[in-house]
Order: sequence, then C-alpha cells, then structure tokens
Amino acid sequence: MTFEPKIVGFLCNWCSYTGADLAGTSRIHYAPNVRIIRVMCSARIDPTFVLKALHDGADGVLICGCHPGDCHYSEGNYKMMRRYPLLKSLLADYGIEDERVRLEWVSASEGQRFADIVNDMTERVRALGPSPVKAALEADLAER
Amino acid sequence: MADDKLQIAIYWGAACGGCDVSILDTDAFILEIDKAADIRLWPIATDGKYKDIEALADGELDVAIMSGAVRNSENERMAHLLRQKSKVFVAYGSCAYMGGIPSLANLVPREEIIKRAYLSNASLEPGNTTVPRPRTSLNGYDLELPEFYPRVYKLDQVVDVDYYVPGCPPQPGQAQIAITALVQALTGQAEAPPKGSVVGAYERALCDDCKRTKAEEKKVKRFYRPWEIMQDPEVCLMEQGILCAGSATRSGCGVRCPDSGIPCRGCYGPAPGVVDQGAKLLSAVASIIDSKVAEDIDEILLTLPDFTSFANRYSVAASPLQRSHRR
Amino acid sequence: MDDLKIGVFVCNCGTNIAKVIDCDAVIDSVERLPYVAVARTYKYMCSDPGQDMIQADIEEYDLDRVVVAACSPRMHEPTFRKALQKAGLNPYFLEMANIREQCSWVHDDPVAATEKAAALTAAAVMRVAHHEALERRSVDMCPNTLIIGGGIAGMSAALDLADAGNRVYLAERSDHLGGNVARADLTAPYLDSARDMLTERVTRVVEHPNIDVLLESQVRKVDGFVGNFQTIIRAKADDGAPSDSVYDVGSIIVCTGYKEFDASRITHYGYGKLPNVVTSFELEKMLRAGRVTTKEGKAPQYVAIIHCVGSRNLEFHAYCSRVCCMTALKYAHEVKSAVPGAYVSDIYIDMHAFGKGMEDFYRRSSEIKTLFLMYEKNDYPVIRKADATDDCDMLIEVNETLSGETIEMPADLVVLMVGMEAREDSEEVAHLVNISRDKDGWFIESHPKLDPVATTTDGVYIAGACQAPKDIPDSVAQARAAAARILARTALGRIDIDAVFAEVDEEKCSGCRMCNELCPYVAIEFDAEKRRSHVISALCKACGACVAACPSGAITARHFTDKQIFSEIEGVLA
Amino acid sequence: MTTQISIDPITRLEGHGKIDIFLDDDGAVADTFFQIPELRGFERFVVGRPIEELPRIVTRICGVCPASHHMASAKAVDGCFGGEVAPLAHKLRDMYYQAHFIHSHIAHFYALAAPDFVLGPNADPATRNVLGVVHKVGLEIGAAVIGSRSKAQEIQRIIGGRNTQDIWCLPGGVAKGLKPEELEQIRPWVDELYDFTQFSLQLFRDVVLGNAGYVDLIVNGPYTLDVHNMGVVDENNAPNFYDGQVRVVDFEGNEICRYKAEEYADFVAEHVESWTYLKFPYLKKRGWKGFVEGLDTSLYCATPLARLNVADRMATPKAQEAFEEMFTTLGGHPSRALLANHWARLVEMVQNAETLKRYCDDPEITGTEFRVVPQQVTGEGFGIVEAMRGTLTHHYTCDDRAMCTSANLIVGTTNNNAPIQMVTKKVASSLIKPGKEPDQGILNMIEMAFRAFDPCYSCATHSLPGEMPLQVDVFKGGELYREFRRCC
Repeated sequence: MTFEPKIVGFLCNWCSYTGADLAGTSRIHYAPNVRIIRVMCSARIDPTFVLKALHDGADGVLICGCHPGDCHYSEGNYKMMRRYPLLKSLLADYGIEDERVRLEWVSASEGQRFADIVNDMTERVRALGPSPVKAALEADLAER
Repeated sequence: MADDKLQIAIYWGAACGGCDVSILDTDAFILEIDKAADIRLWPIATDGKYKDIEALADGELDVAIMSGAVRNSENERMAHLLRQKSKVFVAYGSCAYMGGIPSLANLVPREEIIKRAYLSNASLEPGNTTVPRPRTSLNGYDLELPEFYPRVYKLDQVVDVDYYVPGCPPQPGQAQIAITALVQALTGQAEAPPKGSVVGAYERALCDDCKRTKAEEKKVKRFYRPWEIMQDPEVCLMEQGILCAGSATRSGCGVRCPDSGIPCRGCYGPAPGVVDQGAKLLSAVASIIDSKVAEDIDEILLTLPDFTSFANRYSVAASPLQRSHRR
Repeated sequence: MDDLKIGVFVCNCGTNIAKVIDCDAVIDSVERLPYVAVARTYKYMCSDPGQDMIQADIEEYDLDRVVVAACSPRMHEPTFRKALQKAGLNPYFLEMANIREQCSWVHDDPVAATEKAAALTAAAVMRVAHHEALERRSVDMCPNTLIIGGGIAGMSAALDLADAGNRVYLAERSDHLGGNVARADLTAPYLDSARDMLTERVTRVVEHPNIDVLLESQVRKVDGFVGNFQTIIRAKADDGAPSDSVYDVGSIIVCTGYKEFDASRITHYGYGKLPNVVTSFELEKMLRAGRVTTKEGKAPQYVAIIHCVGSRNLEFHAYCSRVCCMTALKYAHEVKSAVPGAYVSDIYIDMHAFGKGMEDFYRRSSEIKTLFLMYEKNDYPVIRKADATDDCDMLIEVNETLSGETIEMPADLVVLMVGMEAREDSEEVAHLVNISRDKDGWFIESHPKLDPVATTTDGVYIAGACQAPKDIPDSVAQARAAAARILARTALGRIDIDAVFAEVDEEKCSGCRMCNELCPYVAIEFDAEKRRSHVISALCKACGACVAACPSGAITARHFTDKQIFSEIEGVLA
Repeated sequence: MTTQISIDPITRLEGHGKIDIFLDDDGAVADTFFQIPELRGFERFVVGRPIEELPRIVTRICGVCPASHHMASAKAVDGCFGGEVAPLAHKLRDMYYQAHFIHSHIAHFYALAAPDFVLGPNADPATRNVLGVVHKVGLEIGAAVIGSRSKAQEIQRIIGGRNTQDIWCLPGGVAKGLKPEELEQIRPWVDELYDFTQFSLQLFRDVVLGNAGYVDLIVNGPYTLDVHNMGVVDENNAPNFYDGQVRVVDFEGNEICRYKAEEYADFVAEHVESWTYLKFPYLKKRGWKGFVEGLDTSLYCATPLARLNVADRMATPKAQEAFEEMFTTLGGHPSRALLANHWARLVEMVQNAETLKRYCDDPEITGTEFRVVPQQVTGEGFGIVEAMRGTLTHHYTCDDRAMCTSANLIVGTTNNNAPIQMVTKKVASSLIKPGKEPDQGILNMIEMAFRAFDPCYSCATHSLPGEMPLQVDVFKGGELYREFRRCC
C-alpha cells in the first residue's frame, strides 16, 4: 500500500482558513492528507508548533496566511515571513527536507489556489516518504 | 561509614569535567557535603569503582548526580545503574539536561565524522587505515570498547530523571543552592521540589538580570557577529544586532557572559514552560529584522550564518526534532 | 480536570456531511477518547431541535465542555456558543470541528474523509479540554459614525443615522457630494433624472443638523476598536492649508465607490485614436448638456453602443459590471430623443436584464428600433475608419452570432460601455480601516450571503460599489442596511467586545521588550518601574503575534493558548 | 588460560579510562592495555560554525583545563583573521592563563595526587581522596588549599568574566579589559597565591622528600621511561605556557627539534590502534616504531617534568631556585623519574605566581586597547599553548565568510598516550608477583603511574569519531523499510 503522508496545516482565520472554506463551498476537491488547525493570524504560529507537529509524527507542515499587504492585522503575515527562512534553515540542519514545510499566501477568495497547494504538497511529501524524525525513532527502536 | 549520612554518587557521562569542577568550586561547601554524606563514587576525586556501585542494593544511594550526555553504551549502562541504585537521580549540567555542546554532533552526518577523524586529518600517520573497533583480538587477548550510539542523548531520553540542574557548568553558587535544597529535602528538613523541577536557577529569562539598557525600538537592517564591531557595553546586544540568547534563556548564571561583553549562548536552557529554546530564539530574532520584503530579509539573514548552532547551542538533543525512544 | 465531561455532537448537515462521512464511525472513534461523556449525531445540529438536544445533554450529563463537528466555525460558532450559554455553560467551552467546508465538501473518498473527520473531531475534543471560561467585556458605544465617501450610498446611510439623532461625519475627497451618480443624466430603467434625485439628497444632507459634511477631506488614521474609534481627518481649510482634526466615532461605513474602466487599455476599439469613439461617461456628459454630436459637431446618424468594455473578459475583468446593459438601453432611448432619426445599434455579448422593470425596459428598447447585434466573448467587433466614399465616419465589423453572419455596420459615434473597477486607493483605504479586499480589489464582506454589509473588522461596514459593481438601488439598500446595523448597536448604548485577547504573565516576563514594537495596535505597554511589559486588553485584537514572539513564553493568547494548540496538534496526529 | 584484572574506571583523573591486565598461567603480567573508551567528535562538529565561536565551543572538550583550549583556540582564530592582536590582549591572556595553571595544578596536586602520598598508596580507598587529605593535614591547611584554588579561579573570573568554561577571547583580542579597581581586588590574592606556592613546596619536602620510601619510589621505582620530552619555551629556553616555540629534547638532554605552531604537522603525527579510541602521537620524522624506549624511539612525554626537562632555566628567580633544588635531588637534568611530575607542577606554580605578580605591577595592564577589530579573513590559523597536561595544538581553516571549514587538535594528554601505556605495563609487571593476588593498594600504585601524567581523557577524547561501524536494518511488515550504515 502506498504511503499516505500526514500533513498539518496552520491557517490564519481571516484569509487562508476562509479560503479553505471557500474551496468547500465551491466543492473544489483536493487530497485529504492535510489536517487544518485554525489560528487567528499567521503571526500566532510559533515555530514551536511546526517542530511539535514534526515531533508528533507529521510528515509535512503547511503554513498559510494572508497575502503580503492584506493581513487582517495589517502586518502579521510579515512576522511569519521573517520567521520562515530561519525556520527553514533550522529544519534543514536537522535533516528535514525542504519540501516538508511550506509557507503559502492564500486569500479568502483563493479556494482553488488552496486546493492546488494541498494537492501539490501532498504529492511532493508522499514522494519524500516518512519524516526523518520518525526514521530516527525507528533507528532507536532498532537499537534496543 | 555512619548510617545517618546520605549516600551519594557523582558521575559523568559524555562530559568535560566542568560540572565536577563546578562542584569543587563550591569550595568550603564540599566539606559540608562531606559532613552530610558519604561519596560512594566520584571518579574525578575519589577511588570508588563500578563494582562498588554494582554491589549496592537498589535505592541504597540517596542521590545520584550525573553530568554529561549519553554518547555510548557505557554512559547508558552507568545511567541505568545509578538510576537503579538511587532514590533521587539528578541530571546535572547542560549536557545531562539538554545534550549540551556534545550534541552539536547530532547535526553532523555520522559518516563525515569518521572520515574527518581517520582519513582526512592534517596530523594522521601517513597511509593510516586503522580505525578503533568495538572488539579487538590481539595476541590472544580480547579487548572491548563501548559501542558508540548513532547520536547523543540527554539523560531523560535514557533514564527517568527526578531533577535538573542547568548550566554549562552550573554556576557554583547555584549548584550549592540546588544541592542544599536536595539534601534538606532528603533529610526531611524541607519539602522536596516537584519531580521534574529545574533546580538551581530562576523562573525568568536572563534579560531580567541583565544590566544592559533595553529600548523599545529593536529593529536591525543587518546582524553583526561578535568579531565584526566594537560593541557598546551598556546597550542590549540584540539592539546592536549581535545575537544574544538571553531573552530565551533561563536566568541563574549571574549574567556573566553579557556582563563581560560576550553574548549569551543559552547554556541555562529555555525559560520555564518553554518547549524549545531554539524555536523561541527563532521568533525573537525574527522579531527584530527590519524588513517586509522577502528578498531583503534573505539579505539580512546572510549576516547571521549557521543560525542553528546559535538556536540550539546547548540543546540539540532536546530539540523536538530529536525524538527518542531509548527509554 | 480528571472529572471533566465532554459532549461531542456530530452534524449530518442533511446529507452535506453524511453523504461522504460516516458520522457514526466518527462517533465510535471519539467515544474512546478521555473525558467524552456523550457523543451523538443529528441531522441538523444548528436547527432548534439540534440545539435543544445539545442543551438537554449538557443538563443530563452535566457536561462542562462541548464539541460540535459540523460546518465551519466561521458559520455557526456564534450559534452554538449561544446554545451553551442558554444551558448555563460558558460559551468559550465550545470547540467546533470543521468537517463540512474542509472535509465532506472537498473529499470524495468516504474512508479517507471519515478518517480525517475523526481526526479533526478528536483534535477538537483534546483542545476543548484545555478551554478556559472567558467573560466577554462590554464597553460604551460611541453613537457617532464616520462615513467615508459622499456618494449616493454614503449620503443615504448618513441621512438614516442622522435622522435617528446620531452625529455623522461624512468625509468626501472631492469638492462636492454625489459621487459617480452626479455624472449621470437619466437613470434606468425608468428614465427619471439622476440630477433631481441627487439634488434632494444633497440638500438634505448639507442642511441636516446632525451631519458634518467634510469636503476635500481625507481620513488619515483610524485607531481604537468597535464602539471607540479615534479617527484623524485632514480637511482642506478655507485658507487652503490642510488641517488635521480628531473625531471620535463608534462605527465606520466605507462607501468609496468605484472608478470606470480606462477604455484606452483596449486598443482594438481605437479609443483615443478614433475621435468619435467615446466612453459611456463622455456620452452622459453630452446628454446632460443636451447636445449629442460628433467631434466635428455634426449630429451622428449612426450611433453604435458596444457592451462589456473591460468586463466579462479574462484579459481585464472577469466579472460583470452589472449596470452597463441597462445603461446602454437607456442610451438607445436618450440618443433617439436627442437625435431624431438616428440609427442606434447595440452590440452586446449577453443582455443582462435582471431586476425590477428591466425586462420590460429591454422590450421597450427594441420597440424603438434599436438594432441588437450579439457577438462572442473575445471575438471583438472591429472598428475602422470609413472610406471617403462611405456616408459614415467609421465601419464596425461584427461576427453576429444569432444570424451567424459577419455584418458591417456604419457608425458616426461609437459608445463604449466601460465597466466598473476598484478605485486605485482601495488598498490604502483597506489598510486604513483594516479590512480585506478580494482579487479584483473590491472590499470583502464578512459573509457573502448572511452578512453582506459588515466586514472582518468589527464596527467597520461597507456599502455601495466599493464592495462590488452595483446599481443605485442596491447601493442605497446596502447603505441603509449598514445604517440599520449601527443603529441597532447605538440603541443599546454599550457593546460587547470579544473576550479573546493576549495577556502577559508578569511572573515570567523578563522585560526584554522584544514584543513592544510588534503590536500593530500599540496595545503593549512597558512599565519602566517594574521592568515588565503588559497588554492593554481593550486595544488588543488577539492576533497572537506577541505570543508567538515572546522568547520566554510569558504571553498567553486567551482561547489560543499553547496548551490548546499543542493538544490540537496531538489530536490531528493521533 | 589467562586471568584478567580490570581497573574500571581508573579514578582521580579527568575523563574515562580502563586498565586491563592479563596474567599468564604463573600469574605474572603477560600484557596490559590502557584503554580509552570515549570519544565525542568535536573536530567534525565545529565545522560549519562561525569561527569566532570556536573558543567558546572547544572549551567543552575539557572543563578542567578549558582555558588551555580557549587560549589555543583564540590564537588559531586570530590567525584566521590575519593574526593581528592588540598587544595588551596578549599580556592579559598570559596573565589570565597563569592563574588558570595555578588552579589546575593545585587541583591535581592536592585533590588527585596528594592522597597517594599524604595518605599512602595502600590507604582505605573510601578515604583516599581530597577529603581524606583534608582530614589528615587538618582543616586549616585544607581550607588554605581550597581557598587558594578558588582564588586562582576568581582571578580568572575577574580578568576574563568567567572561569570554568571561559568566554573571554575574541578575534584580535579580548572582550573586556582589566579595570584598575579589578586589579586592586586581585593584587592581594596574587601575593597569597605566591605564598601558597612556597607553602606547597615545603609541604612536598616534608611529606614526600621527608619519607625515604617515597624518595626511593620516585627515583628508583619502576616509574621511569626512556622516551623524549616536549614543551614550549621562550627565546631563552625557559618554559612559556601561553606562547613560544615547541622544543623536543631526548632523555639525555640533546635537542631533537624545535618548531613553530604552523609547522606542527611536519613534526608530529598520530598513530591509531583499534583497541582504544585515543591516538598515539609520535615524532613524525622518525616514524612510528611501536611502544619502544631508547634513544631512537619516536615517542615523547609532554608533561610538567618534560617541560622542565626541555627548559634550560625557569623564567623567574624563585622558580629557578625550585628548579635547581628539584633536579639536584633527582640526580641531574633532565630526569626520567615520572613521579617527579608532581614536584614539577609545584615548581611551575612558582613561575606562574611570579609572572602574575609581574603583571600586577605592569602599568599598562589596565589599559583600554584590549581588542582590534579584524579587517580581513585570511582563512587559516594555528594555536599552540602548554596545557597543564602537555603541549596543546589547535589548527583551523575557515572560508571567506569566516565559517570553520576544518579543525585539527592534538591535545596535551594524547601526547602521553604511548608513554602511559608503557609505564602502566612496566609498573604492573614489577608490582604484580606470581602467586600473589594483587590487593587494591598494588592496583592503586599502578594507577599512580598514569596519575603522574595528570592525564585528561576528557580532552584526549575530543577528536575521535562519534561512531562505530554499525549497520541497522529496520524491517516493517517483513520488508526492509530503512537501513542505516556507518562507514569503516
């Protein structure tokens, strides 16, 4: 049986979560691998959430916020934008492949875009296989 | 040895001995430890041997204080042995608590470590191909070496830990406070801190004790590495664009680094209740980047290479990305 | 927490959810979770019997937490919070799992969808266990309203509010009221005078004791929150030097309208090159002046009206501008009365004649011998200068779809029905009052069907063509609806504001001041005495930026605490 | 069949070690192996780090002599930036380093070595430690010992901001200067430390030299080796701990070679054995000849005694007196009596204290020009200092962004690995007699052999690989799901 990745999505309430709802009201179908967690703003996404998700067994993490300039809190998405490259460099040093964690801007009117992102990311993460965090765990178990 | 005395063991795993020195650095306090306790094992200073510990009944030791991380099977065996023989098991120092600097090795592909040490080293015997092996048979003698694990583990990834004493090494004054608290708890003079407590440190981040002035405006267009500028000793290092881990690091060390012109690197670990020090430092650093343009942000970040060894200088093994099931 | 009792209610939403998700399987999987005392499915949880069931279970099982797995919380969270409140539970003890918009409506594989729904519901259960009772705060509601834009919508809203006795500040960028309507001659479909209609409004507004009309004024800054906004408006004073004044208002209505599509962007109609190709607004000007002529000053014998200029066209705007069709028919009538004997041809893609009286108007327009030619989207009519031998100025070639033939039409005057588009300052305005815009730049309403006048920022409303292309009656209706929403609140005099905001734990704050600059609402204050930062809760909008950024974890976001989100993460991955 | 005696762990040293003694059928020593079971991998995991951070990372190689690594590292890093260092910074670093030497030598002499002499090799292991020593010599002296060591630590803290796990050095100098009030604070302590070095020499005369058995053990015991000596000396061939040239002389006192830090790889190489993680340095030009003594061996010691053996004189007057007294008693310079290392430490401490005094009286020492900001990244640097436990070499390279691209370390104790192997076997063979079960006292006297070297296996194990050959195959549902291989 093929490997089905588990992806955790952190979506801001005003743009991206609404965009995901729009995908629903527009009946745009996409891969069921992403589990969405709603936060008020992408700025609320503590990098700890991403590490925690990977620790708890996520194969990928999708972060979505309003497009730059369109944040409901006027600048929240810039705060996430500034964390992201640091987060990516940290993850890379721990051996987490680039495509496992992704930041995308999705507006309230971009239901189709949200669906496309989910499908694309699901494919890429499926191709990568299970997360290295889990693999290291397996190695420990094998050591016992 | 008198029964009324506490029975303690002090041991080191993958360590540098600095933790032991920090205990020696409590000076006259050692004499008080001596009054209150029999030190059954302390390789740096006394002649107790492993067999002496193996001979003890389970729980016969009141306290085992172990510094250092777990790097090999001997470290792990001793951690289990001391845990088994002791009522209270203390992870002492940053390595025991979070993996410490030795766990930076977890960021390195293991194959490269071998090559580096044996095949590409400026001072190796020319043409050397020999590498140490777990088992060597030499003119009839079987020699064994401990097995080296895939990565470095912090103590509580290997055994159940009752208390943590942070610091690289723990500041002697704090070590004294921590040990006193434990002794008093064990002798019923005081209530024991809740299991899992971090002892010998404060409940706030380092900035609380740092004398440097902090302005509201913390925005930098570039970061500076400590060697690149002469810093202003009065002003918050982050405001000068010099990475300092103080805002995400538990206080207790006495702010000795920032007070001496050296930015904090976080050896006292995360602030209370924080999951990962590195993640928090990440947010803190991102907060002061003065740009809204992705390209410019990347430009600015070029001025702080190797963010990871700053974010988790002492805590790679403690990162959520280092999940372990050894226990 | 050990004796916690959680009730889980999974909605079938008729078949919306149940046709893809096996709701009973979801129940089975969550029943095993800790603290779950009861788990049920029901056809429509949001219906009265559904809510009654929840309330009854809260009673019977003495539940202290409730999870509703149904539609998006953006849809019915308020509904179910009320249900909890009725049953005597704190409304914040509710958590919703979005298994419709984000599950049953987007997945077709029942197994995968059910598994996902179970995970989302489990996450909600694990999260809700950590919910805390929160009290909503209420503050005085300032009865004043700021209306940005003095067009037909702005004026209509202003009058309703002012008539009810509330102070209105009506800020208009230009030097006169009336907006785009002031540029029109007659209105469709009844061909009554836009001018008369407008004059009546403008006079009432200007003379109204409760309305301060601020012409040549711009809103510079908006601070505060619903019921208590402080706004700074820069007005051009008599001596010409601009001056800023502060206005305290409780509500804001944005009525900034639209701008017409720039016809020169469509090169193939030769606008700007061919002198007798004009836009609808240029024609309105002639009509209001009472003289319809060509550039040469002759009365046009052939007048061609081309629809959907810049609208319904992927290259420019995909949307329909909604007013052009009826306006074009209006021109057929006006041209014929202005230039008796003129031939009017109407070159269109589809004739959108929805709305009251419009279909009749369409019929009446064909009765006056208007020639209707239909063309394919993107198969544009081609206009070229006529030869000297021709008795007309231009020739228009149309691939007429109804006849299937290519028809060449003479024309002396070509009228381009330019569509509506968002004003270039719409982004600026959006930032000013902190609302969002859609891909075309129109302001987004808080709910496309159920709440088309409010926005995502409480206390800020939108009306008229700044939200989407609209004709006069729709704009006025939306404006007066906004006024009604505001009056409902000012009637109460006080206003509930969300109990969700950030708090600094002074025991943990180290005074690093990392958060101070982060807050876009300057809600974070630094107490130099204590060397601690703290949040002014009334100003906090609960974005959580400071919470994520606090290096020592000293800031908590109520209702979005780390513990709550962590357990949600564990839940979706369990 | 052979019986095996293990001493595990070896104690009163820094780091991990184990001695295996194999006896033949008659019960005589057939062979001994001194194994170092630990390794941590610093040389690899510092690669990719900002080069200026290394002096604050490599200190974790050893918490007992962190300042040695800090200084060697700081000098190597200076080199990576073109080598310009504020002259005042060199003085301050040297001053600081003297205090560190005193702290470490006191710790070793009183806490690690003294129990064997003050209490005797056969004393009850439960009391054969620093606390036992304190009980024996009395609390007053005990307090003086403890107080002096902590003053040496405190002096480092005041000059450099921190002692154990030093932080102070930056490229081109140091992070803080010495304020006049700080100088006045440490001045009296320096005088006390000087007095304490004299006291310690007297204690050694009384307790050790006053005991004919000990003198015999030192001079005529099995604790001798015919190998060469290595140490850093100044232009007058006096010992210099912070800077100078490495000098190697044979055990008869003839100079074999002399080299600068950047030349180290031409003169020293490291041999590898598969049964211990610690490499065996030797004189490269002579080649690896195995564990052999004699004039043409390629093996050498790098210890306090070795340093005094390569030195023609001490750098300060009182130290010179102590130097002469020692070699007269030992029957000439150089000496092969390894137990005399304990005495050599006390002699070195005198020079340390005198040097500290000199700096206290240096009017420039409280200056403010303690760092120059580097203007260029040149990419390679070498740092050699004398660690308490022997010559310490750091060699780094970095890229143009000043990120470390390679690091190589040859550590004090590692120099002595081969000699320790040999003397352990020598002592074991002479003490363990057929038919007589060796008691803990005998075994402790075997440990005294390596203790003379004051080895630091925390240091020595810094650079070895973090991995052993290993293959792990993870099977899931019967099929190979993931495999891990470590090379070699």
